[in-house]
Amino acid sequence: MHMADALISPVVGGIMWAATAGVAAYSIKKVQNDLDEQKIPLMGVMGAFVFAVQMINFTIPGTGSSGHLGGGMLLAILLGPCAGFLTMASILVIQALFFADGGLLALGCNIFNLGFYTCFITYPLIYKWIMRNGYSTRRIFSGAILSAIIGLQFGAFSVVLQTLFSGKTELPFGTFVMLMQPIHLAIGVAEGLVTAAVAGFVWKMRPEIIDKGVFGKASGSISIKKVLVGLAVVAVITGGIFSWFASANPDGLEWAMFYTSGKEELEAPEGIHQTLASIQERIAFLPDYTFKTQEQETNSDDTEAEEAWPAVDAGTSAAGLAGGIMTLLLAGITGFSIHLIKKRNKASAV
Amino acid sequence: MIVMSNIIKSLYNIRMLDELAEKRTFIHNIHPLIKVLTTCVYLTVTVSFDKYELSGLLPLIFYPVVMITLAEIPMIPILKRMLVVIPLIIGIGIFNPLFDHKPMVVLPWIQISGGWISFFSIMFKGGFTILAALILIATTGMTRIASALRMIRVPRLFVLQLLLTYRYISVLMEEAGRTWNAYMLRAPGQKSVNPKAWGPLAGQMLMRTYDRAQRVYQAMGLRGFNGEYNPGDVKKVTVKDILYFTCWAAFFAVSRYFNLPALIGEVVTGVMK
Amino acid sequence: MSHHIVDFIDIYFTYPDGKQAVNGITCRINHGESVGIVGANGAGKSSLLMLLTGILLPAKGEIRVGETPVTKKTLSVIRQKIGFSFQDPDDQLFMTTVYDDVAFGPRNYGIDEPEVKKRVMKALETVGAVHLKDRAPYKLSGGEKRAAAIAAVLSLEPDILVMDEPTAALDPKARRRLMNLLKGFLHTKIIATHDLDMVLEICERTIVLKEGRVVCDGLSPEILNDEELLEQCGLEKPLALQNCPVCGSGKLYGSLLEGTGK
Amino acid sequence: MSHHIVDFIDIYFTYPDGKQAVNGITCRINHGESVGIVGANGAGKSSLLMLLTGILLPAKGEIRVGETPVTKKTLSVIRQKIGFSFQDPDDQLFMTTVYDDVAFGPRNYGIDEPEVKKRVMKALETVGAVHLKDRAPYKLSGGEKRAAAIAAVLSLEPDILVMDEPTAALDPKARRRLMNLLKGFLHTKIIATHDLDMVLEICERTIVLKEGRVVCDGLSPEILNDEELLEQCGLEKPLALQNCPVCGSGKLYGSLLEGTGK
Ligand SMILES: Nc1ncnc2c1ncn2[C@@H]1O[C@H](COP(=O)(O)OP(=O)(O)OP(=O)(O)O)[C@@H](O)[C@H]1O
Ligand SMILES: Nc1ncnc2c1ncn2[C@@H]1O[C@H](COP(=O)(O)OP(=O)(O)OP(=O)(O)O)[C@@H](O)[C@H]1O
Ligand SMILES: [Mg+2]
Ligand SMILES: [Mg+2]
Repeated sequence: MHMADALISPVVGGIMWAATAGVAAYSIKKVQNDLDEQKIPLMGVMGAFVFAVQMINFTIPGTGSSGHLGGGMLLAILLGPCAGFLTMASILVIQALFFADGGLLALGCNIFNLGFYTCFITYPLIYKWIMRNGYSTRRIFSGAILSAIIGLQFGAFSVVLQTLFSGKTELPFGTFVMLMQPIHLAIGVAEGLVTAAVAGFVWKMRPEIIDKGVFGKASGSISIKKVLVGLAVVAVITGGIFSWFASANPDGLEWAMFYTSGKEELEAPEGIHQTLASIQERIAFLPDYTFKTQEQETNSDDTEAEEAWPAVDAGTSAAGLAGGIMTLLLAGITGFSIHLIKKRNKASAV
Repeated sequence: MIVMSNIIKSLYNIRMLDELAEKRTFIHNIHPLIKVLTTCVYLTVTVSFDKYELSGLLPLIFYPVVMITLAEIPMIPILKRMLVVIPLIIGIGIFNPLFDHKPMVVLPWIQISGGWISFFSIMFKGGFTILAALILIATTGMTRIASALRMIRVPRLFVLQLLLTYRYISVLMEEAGRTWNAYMLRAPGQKSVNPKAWGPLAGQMLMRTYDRAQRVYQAMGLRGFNGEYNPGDVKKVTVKDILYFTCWAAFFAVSRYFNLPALIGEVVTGVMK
Repeated sequence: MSHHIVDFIDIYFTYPDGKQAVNGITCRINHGESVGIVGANGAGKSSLLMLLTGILLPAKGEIRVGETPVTKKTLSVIRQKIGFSFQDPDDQLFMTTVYDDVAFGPRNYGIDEPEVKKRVMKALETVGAVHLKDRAPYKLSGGEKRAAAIAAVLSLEPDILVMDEPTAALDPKARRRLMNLLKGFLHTKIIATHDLDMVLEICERTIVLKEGRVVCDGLSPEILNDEELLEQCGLEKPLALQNCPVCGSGKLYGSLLEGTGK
Repeated sequence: MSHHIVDFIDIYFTYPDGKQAVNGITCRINHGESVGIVGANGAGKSSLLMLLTGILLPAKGEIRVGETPVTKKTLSVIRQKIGFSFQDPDDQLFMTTVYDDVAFGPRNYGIDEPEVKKRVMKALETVGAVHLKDRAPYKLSGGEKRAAAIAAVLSLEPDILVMDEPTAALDPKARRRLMNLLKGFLHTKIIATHDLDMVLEICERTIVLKEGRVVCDGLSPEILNDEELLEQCGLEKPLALQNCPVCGSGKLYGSLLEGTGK
């Protein structure tokens, strides 16, 4: 569920970078204050572990398919939320650089989606809550599964929002949600089961690792109140920024579309029970295009709205097409000639 | 049946990029911080194009083309890597032609819906951004990127942890690969790890990893580490680096504000008329 | 029993990063032979064993185990015949108890539980590790881990035993015990190792690798006494054949051989 | 130079899980001595070295390095004197290039960059690894990793070199090179190993551990030739001594000798 650079706008990318940087800064401060320096190699090596284990496929019982470890929840369980978040961040940095998974602009989104919800929402609110009366194999199992699943649902929903606010895709909100959430429910179950199995095993063999959260009590001690307050603040700020952005940007259309189709989704009597059939229906009956023209008319006083609709005229299109082809040709020639020059230089150097 | 596990294959991908970063070309010698900045500007400019602005986007292809050739990066593995990632982008982008039927390009003989235009624009952006990230790492390497991060004041703790993660990925992926092979040798016919072995297999590896982390920490402590990592000397940004950045930035800015292909096209079609 | 002949026919293997690890190896190992594979670090020993067990597949050439070529399709047949122990026992022990780990292989072959139990106990007895059966592999000492890993291989009742550096990190006595165990194993044995003294004792035949090629293939006592050859291949004479540091007596084995007229 | 004397005074250590790894060890190692610490798997060798370097702290007793007792407070002083190389070089090479890794220690001690460079290059030269300086540790072969790990210790310019199983997994030639290197290092050396042949060659003194206690402490040639003692401690005579027909006949030579009628 990595967000790709191509699917986000600079504003959304930037906002999520800022949010991630904020959470990371908080985490670094917390980790530095609370704990001894032993955590650094531990975080590094654990990050590498998650990276490596992500590549092992585990069979999902009864489905014949296989899944792998996501890691956010496991890191939170083993390292505590702050160190877990930072570790997840470095894993994603390396993936973005070496595998082009996600991308550098979308890195903020990805770190947030995969790290924030598990480490700072479901870990303290669900996992810790289930463990409030002490650890047991069963509690660890249910806690790990539940928080992994819910964490991933948050993450998937976040992906939907970030994509839609970026305005690169025409996919209506409702459809997108209907696509993303169930898929990630399945993935979440897989991840939850593997996380639970691993955490359960560690609990059985080396309880002190889970018990102390490796760094003693401090790491788990994020108070729920703080989390909630923090969440509220984040919600208000991002909400504000988004709505500002929505009104100040031609892509505001998408915002409106999101609103309307979102409402429709809620009002639909079949509700969640609508399945693929209804998605198909929507694809057929909600031609986005007419939808948009209506919106545009209502927004006609918005001067910028026009820019979102580049003039369609044969002349410019033809010029664009011809110029485009020439540009690509030119690029090809440039590349080729650099290559030739280099080759010749090398040959003469030898 | 998996013969050589994809774990080891991924490891080669990492190592290949790492080896490319050891080359010594003009591009490799540019200051890492400058390369990081240039990449950021490029990415931002690329994704800032409106979804229907397809032709204006095209000149940006010069960046990857020039970089790949100047830095002598082999095309095949990079393109392979791209093929792995791009389906995810297609998966989302393909909905645009389904939902957006507004006719956009109207020529006497051809008409394309807006959905297809925005689809191709997403594809190009996807290609460009993926290439930019791979080019950055293949010409800079992890260590130098880390030093660039330090220069922009990313906290030491995070940078050191990033480097350690990177370093141990090699060690642990090899271990994971061997464990996977050992599993498969005694479990012929299975495609992936059976639920009963999940916990023990990953858990066992985790605890070994945990113990290793303790040893690594001790090894660091024995050599005087006290939480403050000193990266040694850092290269200074030179005039050449600034020039490099300015040139690219200027090019990106021009591409962003003028639709170069349209201009060229107009000239050409004008001449033809 | 021709079906346990191992045949390497002009094998080449290159790692995806371009490293040519095996460069045209041809050799045949007969049933019941005990073969030591030696060579410097990076000579290609482990790669060769992995090719044999089908963990890697050759770029060129064919490997046959008996009549069966090692290909993707025949892997499960081949692997039932071959027991392979890795260099690092940690990589091989992944279940929660030693018993489960040793039982893992037979269970996967769909053998029924009483028979599994019989096999496991027999394997553990062979390596003298019955007392470890309920311990977690994770908590064992290095030598005990090694024994457990070998038992896990023996419980498969392989016709061919393939081992990668089985004596590394064992204390001298544990090493001796392992060597006695191997002497007692009468099927084909293929052992890659740096422990030339072990090769001298338990393998009648030695194959010397260098840069992915067979440099020499012959009787162990002869090869391991050929100082020049060993020197070229990053090796040295087994310690037992070197000058005695106490009495300083020289190349004894050679002179003894000459003395006996061999 | 009394400040490089290492003194263990009645040391006890118990792991958190209750395992008593060191049970009252007393001994003194003088400046410039070269000491081999041997014993079966689990005898407590590694634990003892970790106590010396302050990775573990004793439950009872005192360790002194020169005048300074090893305590939490004195750790940074102690560690500047001691260079410790781990059994697994992968644990120790944590930077992304060999150069940075070797420079890691000196940089932490706040030494300025030109001096760091001098030290690093000198250390790399000593182990013959200058050509590796820009390589990534993961790309090195086992022997090269070991050399780099040792350089990382040498660049600290320690007065006392402490090594845990330095020859494991090296090929015979690389092992020989390492041994030559160690012979050339003139400060105090403390080496825990199963490689008794190495002890015989480079350590004048041997300490035999068994179950966390010193069983024997004396001159290497004497101890390593005492079959009974070694047998008790899970060891056996160094291979070089085993088959020497002058100092005692081994199996191989035994039969040969019989054949020649001697
Ligand atoms: N996974 C791998 N990817 C790329 N190259 C590899 C890989 N494994 C081994 N090699 C290279 O292939 C060559 C042969 O390696 P191999 O492991 O077979 O050597 P070996 O004889 O077993 O050495 P050692 O005695 O150190 O175990 C070496 O040069 C090594 O660097
Ligand atoms: N982390 C640990 N927790 C509990 N027990 C341990 C731990 N490390 C070692 N032990 C136990 O302490 C004893 C001494 O271990 P130590 O590692 O010192 O042995 P050693 O002499 O170095 O053995 P080897 O030759 O296998 O390296 C062993 O019985 C071992 O099982
Ligand atoms: Mg090997
Ligand atoms: Mg030890």
